[in-house]
Amino acid sequence: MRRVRDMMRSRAGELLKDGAVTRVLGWKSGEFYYDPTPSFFDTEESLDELVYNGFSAAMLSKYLIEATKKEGRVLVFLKPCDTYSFNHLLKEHKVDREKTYVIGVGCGGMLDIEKLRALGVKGIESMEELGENLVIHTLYGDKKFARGDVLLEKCATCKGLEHKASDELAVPDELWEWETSDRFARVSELEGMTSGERFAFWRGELSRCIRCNACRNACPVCSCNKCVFDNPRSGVIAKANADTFEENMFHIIRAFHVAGRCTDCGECSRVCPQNIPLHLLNRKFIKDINAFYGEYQSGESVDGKSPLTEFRTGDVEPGIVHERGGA
Amino acid sequence: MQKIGVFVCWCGSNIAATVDVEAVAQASLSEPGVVFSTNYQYMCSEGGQSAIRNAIAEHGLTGIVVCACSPRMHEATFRKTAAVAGLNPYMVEIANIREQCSWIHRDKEEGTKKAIILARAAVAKLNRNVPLIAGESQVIKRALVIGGGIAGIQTALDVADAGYEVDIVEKTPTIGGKMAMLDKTFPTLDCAACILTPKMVDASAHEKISLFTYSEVESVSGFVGNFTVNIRKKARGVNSDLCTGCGVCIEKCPSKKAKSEFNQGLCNRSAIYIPFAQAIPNVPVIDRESCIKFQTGKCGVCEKVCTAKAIDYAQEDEIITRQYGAIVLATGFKPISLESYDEFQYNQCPDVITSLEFERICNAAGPTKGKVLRPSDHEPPKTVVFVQCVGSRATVECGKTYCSKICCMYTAKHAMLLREKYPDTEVYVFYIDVRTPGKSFDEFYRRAVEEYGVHYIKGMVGKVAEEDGRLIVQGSDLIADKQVIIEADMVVLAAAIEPDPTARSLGTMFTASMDTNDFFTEAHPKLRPVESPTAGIYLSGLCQGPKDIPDTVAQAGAAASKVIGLLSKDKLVGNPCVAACNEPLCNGCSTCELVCPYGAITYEEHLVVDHGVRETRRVSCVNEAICQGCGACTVTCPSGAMDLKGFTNLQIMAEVDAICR
Amino acid sequence: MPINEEGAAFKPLIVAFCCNWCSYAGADLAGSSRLNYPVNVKVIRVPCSCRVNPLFILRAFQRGADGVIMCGCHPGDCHYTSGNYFARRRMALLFSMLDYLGIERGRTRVEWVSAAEGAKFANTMNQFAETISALGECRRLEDIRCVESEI
Amino acid sequence: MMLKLSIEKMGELFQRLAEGRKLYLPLDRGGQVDFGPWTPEAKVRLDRLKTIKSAKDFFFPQTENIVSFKRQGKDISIIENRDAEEPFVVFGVRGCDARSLDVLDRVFLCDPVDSFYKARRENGVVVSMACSEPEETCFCSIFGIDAADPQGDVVTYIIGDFLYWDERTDKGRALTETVKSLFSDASGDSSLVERSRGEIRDIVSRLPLCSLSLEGFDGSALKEKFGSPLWSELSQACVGCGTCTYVCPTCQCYDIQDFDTGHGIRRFRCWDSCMYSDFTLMAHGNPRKSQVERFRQRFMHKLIYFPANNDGMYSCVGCGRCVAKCPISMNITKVIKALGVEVNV
Repeated sequence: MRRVRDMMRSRAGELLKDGAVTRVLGWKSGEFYYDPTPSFFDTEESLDELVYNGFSAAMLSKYLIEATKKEGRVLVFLKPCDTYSFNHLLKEHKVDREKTYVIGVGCGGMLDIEKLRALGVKGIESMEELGENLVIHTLYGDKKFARGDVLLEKCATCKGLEHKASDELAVPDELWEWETSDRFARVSELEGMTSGERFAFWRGELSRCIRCNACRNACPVCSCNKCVFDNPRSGVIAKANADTFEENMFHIIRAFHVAGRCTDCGECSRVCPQNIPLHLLNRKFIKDINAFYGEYQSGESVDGKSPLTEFRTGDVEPGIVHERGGA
Repeated sequence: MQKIGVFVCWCGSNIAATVDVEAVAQASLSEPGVVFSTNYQYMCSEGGQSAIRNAIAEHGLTGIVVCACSPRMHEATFRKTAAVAGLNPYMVEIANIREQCSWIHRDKEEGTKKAIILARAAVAKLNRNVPLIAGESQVIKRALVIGGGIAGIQTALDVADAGYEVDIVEKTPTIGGKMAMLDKTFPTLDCAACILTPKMVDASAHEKISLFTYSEVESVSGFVGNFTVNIRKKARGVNSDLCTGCGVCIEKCPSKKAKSEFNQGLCNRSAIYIPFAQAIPNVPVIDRESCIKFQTGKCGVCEKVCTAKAIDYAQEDEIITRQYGAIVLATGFKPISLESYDEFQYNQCPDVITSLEFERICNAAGPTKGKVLRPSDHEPPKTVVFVQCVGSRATVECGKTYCSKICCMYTAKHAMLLREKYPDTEVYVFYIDVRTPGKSFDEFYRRAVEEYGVHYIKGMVGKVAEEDGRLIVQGSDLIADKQVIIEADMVVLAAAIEPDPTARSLGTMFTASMDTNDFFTEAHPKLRPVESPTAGIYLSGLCQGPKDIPDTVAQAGAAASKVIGLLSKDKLVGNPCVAACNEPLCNGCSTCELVCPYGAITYEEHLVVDHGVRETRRVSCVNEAICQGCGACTVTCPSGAMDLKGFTNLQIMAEVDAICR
Repeated sequence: MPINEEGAAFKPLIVAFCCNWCSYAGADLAGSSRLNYPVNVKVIRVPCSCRVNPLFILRAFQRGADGVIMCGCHPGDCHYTSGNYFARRRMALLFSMLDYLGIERGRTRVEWVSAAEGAKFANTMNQFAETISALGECRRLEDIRCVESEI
Repeated sequence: MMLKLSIEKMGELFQRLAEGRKLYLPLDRGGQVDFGPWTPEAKVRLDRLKTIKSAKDFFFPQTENIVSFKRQGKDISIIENRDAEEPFVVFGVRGCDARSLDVLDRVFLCDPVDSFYKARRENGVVVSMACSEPEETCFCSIFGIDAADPQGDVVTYIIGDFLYWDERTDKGRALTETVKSLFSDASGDSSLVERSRGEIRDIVSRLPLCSLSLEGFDGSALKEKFGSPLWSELSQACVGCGTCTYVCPTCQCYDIQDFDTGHGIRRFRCWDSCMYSDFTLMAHGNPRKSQVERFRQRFMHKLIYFPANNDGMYSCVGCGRCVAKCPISMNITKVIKALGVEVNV
């Protein structure tokens, strides 16, 4: 990852210098190793603070909506999964491709600080990423983890390391690759439960929701100028956290609004302060779409219709839900 | 706040017997906004209507709820009543307490409860209603017909006869289409040219009809009543105004190696040509691919021999912009390519031909002057095998799933003509079924079998092979349950027909939807068979589905009558219950456009001012003249920017709330 | 038949969204044919099944509906040519999602009812009401603010 | 008087505390730890330093009914349906959260007094707990909070196998009376407790964020800080969610809305976030039209406006929840560093 960072810094410097781009969108180092912040860099000197490590998970694609409204061209660093969201934004005319310069950056899997905390890590002073290991120095002693054990959910079930959009790549040969698991496995598991068990599961998860809107605001697909749930005139404004229907409504409709559009970037779950596995809602839609209408992954390309804006005369009937196994 | 009046109808005893109408009227008085309620024996009668009018005036009502029969029955009636009393007609809601209440529930108490809830829902909705005003648009009194075959010609003639201007755009150098290529027509066996060419002449001579041959539609904009179309007039290389049609250029042209499209490639034509003798207009076209002048720069014979000085090598394509109120698609068909049908040896054996080629061979003006001769050696065939359903009703990938409809009849015609002209020729027909649903069709087919002794074999041909100059046809006879092998001299394949390939791009241009086979779809398969779902676009002839000449002419006339109906109006009054975009909420994401069946949605860069934030951005715009108000866009819109007037999100949710209360 | 606390037979509240051109007309025909179906089935008229927003369906459950059914023209017969095809995809996904969230799958249904199918409309509503009666009150999507109080 | 109890008997203590009142304490909810009502089955997680949300919820709930309206025919009746009068105990409140109540008191108990908050404040007893293992995100010490000796009606320590219980206020003493029989006297262990405090303070002193200086953050710097060009850079990554405000123990903004239940109208108040685009929505929109302005507002309020109006009390207690939870890792400590004195860099 350090090698990728060096490539990023040097290319960004060159492109800024020769005027090919006016701004660079990357990650800036934070207080701790694990908290880089998305940031714009407009001088070569400022690039010293450009970081790229196992905690550069925050996706940059969505920032391009505002960034490309301004003058000049933006250099953006996109991890493979971020390129899906980039394509989706292009498809919906949210981002001006002409004003972007995309460097696809190699990814060694992003790490989950919450998983580390759950494993008892506290008082972090510094970290080192050493190949497939992560060493953490804390106030309460050093700890070592295998990278594969502390990957973000979205990375453990990675869709693949191919960039779906880029002007050039910064992918060194020696990047750590990892074994991924089936991204639909957990969805299948839930499908195998009884209706009552599923209800209990989701009630448990969704009742933790604090309606902070982080999932929505981080989502590259939820890019409405004004969300229906924020609009007093929509008739469904939902600010209250009534620990009952509201969260169901919000999350079902949010998932439905991004159905067929969701790039499965996993940001919703990553940013959820309550660790609600929101991606399982979106993946359910993706899984159903694949089963009902043929394989489709939003963001793989800019062209073509999405499953909910097209149809076939022989499509499955909604009654298919009743024909499925289980209860 | 609305001032609502609720009017409960007894419908004689139809409602009053199972619903306590007085109770419904009383209960609705406590609903928000309701200031008046009453009940009456027959609300739709003059007495009832005048009661409504009086109440509107007396109580200053802003909206009315009529609790009566289905809105499908009398919504229009009560809207008119309201309008007469000065109320906007869309401030009327109907609570269906007859079909959906009194007629299905026997218990009066239950029925009354339900009627009260239905009234409540209607009031809840009405509280969210706003007056709607239907838009008007001008109608340009000219029609465009795309395609100059029999369908296009007939539609154009009918529209022109009604007094409206019509333009025909035809991509080939002449009008006439496929019918001009036919020899005789079933079931009457009259000569195709004899019945078609007078119509072609009529069309060209009609003062209201302008022909644009060798022309194609380039682009279109606008909407019903007001389309703007760019037509590309391809360069003929001949000045139509000067050409006298003498034909000397054609005669003298030294390049005579191009295949004649009109004769299905069975003979050659010159580089400067007219497709056939009766072509209209009788103005030649230079085929630049085979013209020596265009290919090498030398020659120029035609220019030299033309006394009218009509040859113009420098002529360029010309774009003509015209406006139309209505557009008729009459793009026709073509036989499918038989390239992937190796079993019939179509590409390999010259004596395996298509039915359309056979038409040309039979035709007195055709390549053989009407003598039926084998293409390979110009000998008359002694045994001819016809194969039906080649590519029709297919289960294999390369074929068409539908029945091409005309093949059974023309094959019977071919067989009959052959036996008549050459009684010693043996004629076999392989068929899956013989389909003869048409006036005098079955009689015609039976004559072929019974009087002309054509051998009909139920079964398909598995293979055709050439052996010593003869064609060995292997097929199955399903009735005899055996394999048959026929040594034939000629095999005629009834190739399936498919929409002309240019239809696809036109369909996209006009947002005229197509089915999976690229036939244009109708606005309604039963009730609106000659209209496209896109308003102002009509369908004529084979582009909508396989049909024979009488059906085509009938549909052409039907399309013409729809066009005339439209053009006879000075203004179009729209349906005000259409989609509308709330620009500050719109994301410009395009999903609404993708689901609109009518192409009513476009995108424009607008300055959007939202609470003091000014931004110029891409937003969705609904053309109210095109929108039909289905609401598909409203649900696909994630931000709720798109809403449907008359059935807004808030109105429907108010109904839901009222029902579930 | 399930009995509620007051000892009265449970009568499920069913909201039916019907398209104006086919299903609403089918419901009218059921009426003119004097075919019975439960009184607690309430129809909301929409121009086309593609006008039915998932928000409406969730709202109905929020406000105490026990079952929601959407009826439209048969596929291929849509007045607007393709509206019901879009609706079919939306509802297939939405209903599957509700099932996934543990909402009893019997509570949602789509039925294509033509204007000629009055009997089918009535039968469908009778069957649906039976299914919902067996499931009992819908508790899993209700909003306690709406259901458990007098206010 | 210091009391102690074997931690094995904590269950009995909770049982006793929950008699006749609600007992809220950190519970495991699907792997996440948040304050929740105690039940015999509840999985108590006193080991977790930070709950996701703070103890603020019990004094200023996320959603709270204010009044209801019911319409019958054309008549409207107004119905009071407040539920702020129930007695409760919050157990396991850390020093930062305990201090946050002082901040909220400043807002809600000044004139005009918020009667809902006041009732909850009067009915609630805070049992705080010293932090044994502070985390790198903690910076309470810069606000003068002692993680080793938190405020509260009762202060507790877990040292070894014992829970030490130290009543501090009348409310605390009254609560102690109801559970006293479970405890034994621990006056003799005061040196043990003091040593534990020393250990905690030692760790706190080594925490990276505890060296931050608040110098320059006061009312006199209002114009200078407000006009700083750094705000746009700091806010550029902000996604405008409400995570920081909703996990914050001192954020106190709320909205009042009406909800039509179908039977009537419920007027409720619910938390709102100054980070939201629809915050303080008026006829002409949100007065702060851009995310820069919203972002600036939040931190100016915490670090400048609030202390300027409240005798120097900052409306941040350094709990570090926002540091841990911000989706893009932008937080108040980065703001303090950027806008504060050199020593922070």
